[in-house]
Amino acid sequence: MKFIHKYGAPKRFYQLAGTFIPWFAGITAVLFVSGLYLGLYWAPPDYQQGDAYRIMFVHVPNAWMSMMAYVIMASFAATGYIWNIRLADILARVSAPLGASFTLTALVTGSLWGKPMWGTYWVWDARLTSELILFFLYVGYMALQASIDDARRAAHASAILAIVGVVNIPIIHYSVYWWHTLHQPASLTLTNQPKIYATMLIPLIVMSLAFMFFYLTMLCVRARSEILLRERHTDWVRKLVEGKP
Amino acid sequence: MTWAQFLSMGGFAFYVWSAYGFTAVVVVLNIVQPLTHKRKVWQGLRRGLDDGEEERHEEAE
Amino acid sequence: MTADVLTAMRSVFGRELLVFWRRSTEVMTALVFFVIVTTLFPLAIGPERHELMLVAPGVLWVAALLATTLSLNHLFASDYQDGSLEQLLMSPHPLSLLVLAKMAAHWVLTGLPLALLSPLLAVQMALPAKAIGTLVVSLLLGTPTLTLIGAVPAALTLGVRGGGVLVSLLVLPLYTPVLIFGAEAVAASAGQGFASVAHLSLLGAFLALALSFAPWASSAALRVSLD
Amino acid sequence: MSDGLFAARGLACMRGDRTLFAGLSLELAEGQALHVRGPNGLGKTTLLRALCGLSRPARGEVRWRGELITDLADDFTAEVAYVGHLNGIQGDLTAGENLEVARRVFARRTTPPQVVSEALERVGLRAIADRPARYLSQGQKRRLALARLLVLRRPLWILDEPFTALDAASVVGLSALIGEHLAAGGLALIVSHQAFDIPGIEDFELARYSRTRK
Repeated sequence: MKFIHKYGAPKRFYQLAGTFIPWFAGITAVLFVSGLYLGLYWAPPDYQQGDAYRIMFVHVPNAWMSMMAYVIMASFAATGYIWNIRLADILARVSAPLGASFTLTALVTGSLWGKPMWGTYWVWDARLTSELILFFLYVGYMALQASIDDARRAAHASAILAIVGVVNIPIIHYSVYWWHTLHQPASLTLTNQPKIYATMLIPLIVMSLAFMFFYLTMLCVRARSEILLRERHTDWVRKLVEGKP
Repeated sequence: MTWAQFLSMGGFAFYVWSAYGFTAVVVVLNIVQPLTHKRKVWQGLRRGLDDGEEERHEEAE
Repeated sequence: MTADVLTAMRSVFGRELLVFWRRSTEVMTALVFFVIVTTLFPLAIGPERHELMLVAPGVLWVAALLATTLSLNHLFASDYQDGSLEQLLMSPHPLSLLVLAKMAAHWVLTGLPLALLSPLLAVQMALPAKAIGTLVVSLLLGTPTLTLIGAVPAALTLGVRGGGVLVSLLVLPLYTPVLIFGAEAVAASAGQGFASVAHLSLLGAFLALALSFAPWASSAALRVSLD
Repeated sequence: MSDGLFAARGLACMRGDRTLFAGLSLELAEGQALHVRGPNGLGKTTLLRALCGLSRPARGEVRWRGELITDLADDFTAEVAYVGHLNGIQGDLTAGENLEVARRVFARRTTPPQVVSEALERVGLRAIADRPARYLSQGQKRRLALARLLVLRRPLWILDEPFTALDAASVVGLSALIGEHLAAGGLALIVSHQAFDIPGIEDFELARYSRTRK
């Protein structure tokens, strides 16, 4: 039996997510506060970059999350498309704006980190370039979703785009890396950032967990309103709406 | 470590704080926007959002 | 059974060429676009040969890529409007093979002429003679991949508002690996005579991957668009 | 009566987030035809497209000779001839070329070439066989689309508004054509707002399964 039963899933997810959101939100808040304290105050300055390296604690988690969110989005989209499960379509659709925000933050914090290190805001560094292309993939996904009225066709069409996209991500990633080494083989790049000491690893992990829980929380919040919209013709939604004045 | 020292971030105050500031803005936006959207959805449902959509379907066979 | 599929594919290929030939003005637009875009650059950068030479590989490849993107909607759009695409879905033969035949016809009418025309424009862009051979080979290897990859967004955006611009938004990120190694191959052989065989073999690898993936993906996309 | 050659059970289709109809079942055996009736907006076209496998129903199953059409895939489409709102005619090809393509691409068994001229003859388009299809009138284009039925020779005909743009004589001609098809053991599902008379055709009221709140 598929673990997500196609018809009952949206309603059960709505209720389940409803109970978990406060907990997730709480954990996110705690992680963020401790992550900021550890990253900005507790961790010692780097001998090479001084305090500028602290940008790493927001840049790296966002870069990871931008990649992870795309893979999660693509797998929800594929599940929704192949087994025709509406809940998966909804989770894929709401994951996109979050992933795009992570990518945008990674780009901006990356260039802000680049300035003190190389003197310019934008360096065609391999990681930033593939991050930028990932951002275009997100924008393409959301544009396709927005331009198709029929919810099911929009979900399935963008699912195919996400699957094609997720296949292309490693190819784009390595092409950009090889392209980069062809042109600037020797220079310091963001890829080989300063050696990570234990004191740096701890804030990095805490901040990464914080962003993961943040993603989880907001995914549930966005999914719940999307479920209400998509299931507005069902009885349980109608009862819900009439119930609450 | 005085407050001023902390703020100066070893001279990189502008870069560090704008990086964290931008991240904060994106995080807050990603909290506020879904919540306002949620309220709009509830208002729409209460007003019977689907009536509009029903007419639109009548013509498209 | 396979004989039927081959005849079906051959006749889809033949039909596409016949239809395009009768509408040859549309075919020419991609070629003329390629020529115009490449001629813009000397006007913008200036006529100095050594400057043009530096940008020539990139300009020629970007122009070829944009020309292909522009012509992507020739693949399905008119068949979608008159209903023959719907009939194609109702054919007893595997859709991905029929779509592959359509893509081959599209390449013969856009990718191939681009590659054959590129030497003229290479001369105009002061590309060293020794690199022109690599340019043609890289385009011959690269443009089929562009058509194959481009067929998926073209199928996804059928009948969608703003479909034309949307296709290029969806397709250009997917084109970056082909662009990188296509332009690199030409630049390598134009420059210090690096062996561009590495880049060309990568283009070949991309083509093989696209051949194995794109027909399935675009027929799935067609089924979704006509659902 | 044999268990229906072509059957649908518990079929439900949606448009956007709204369920058009649900729990729909129907059966067709050799020589039988159904006239799907119901006001606009109930999803008649959606039903026909779901039955011929063009669109995926939200729930339910469609079976041909007892097997699911999703499993049969191409083997099922080889048995169905679908005429939708669009004629499926390429304007740049002549009437004859359009049917020739249909013969080669869509007919699975190698059907003999003269089938094309016979089909053109039957729908009265023989005289303009080599005129580009874009110059044909709407009625002629519709007849050309119906001529494809003769070229494809498929047992199950699914026709969505086949009589549109046809003059009275052509309506009679097409009805006879369908009658012959049924007599030869074929099956047909027809949606049409125009009056036509085909012996033995039964009505199928879609309204019975409709879920759209009026």
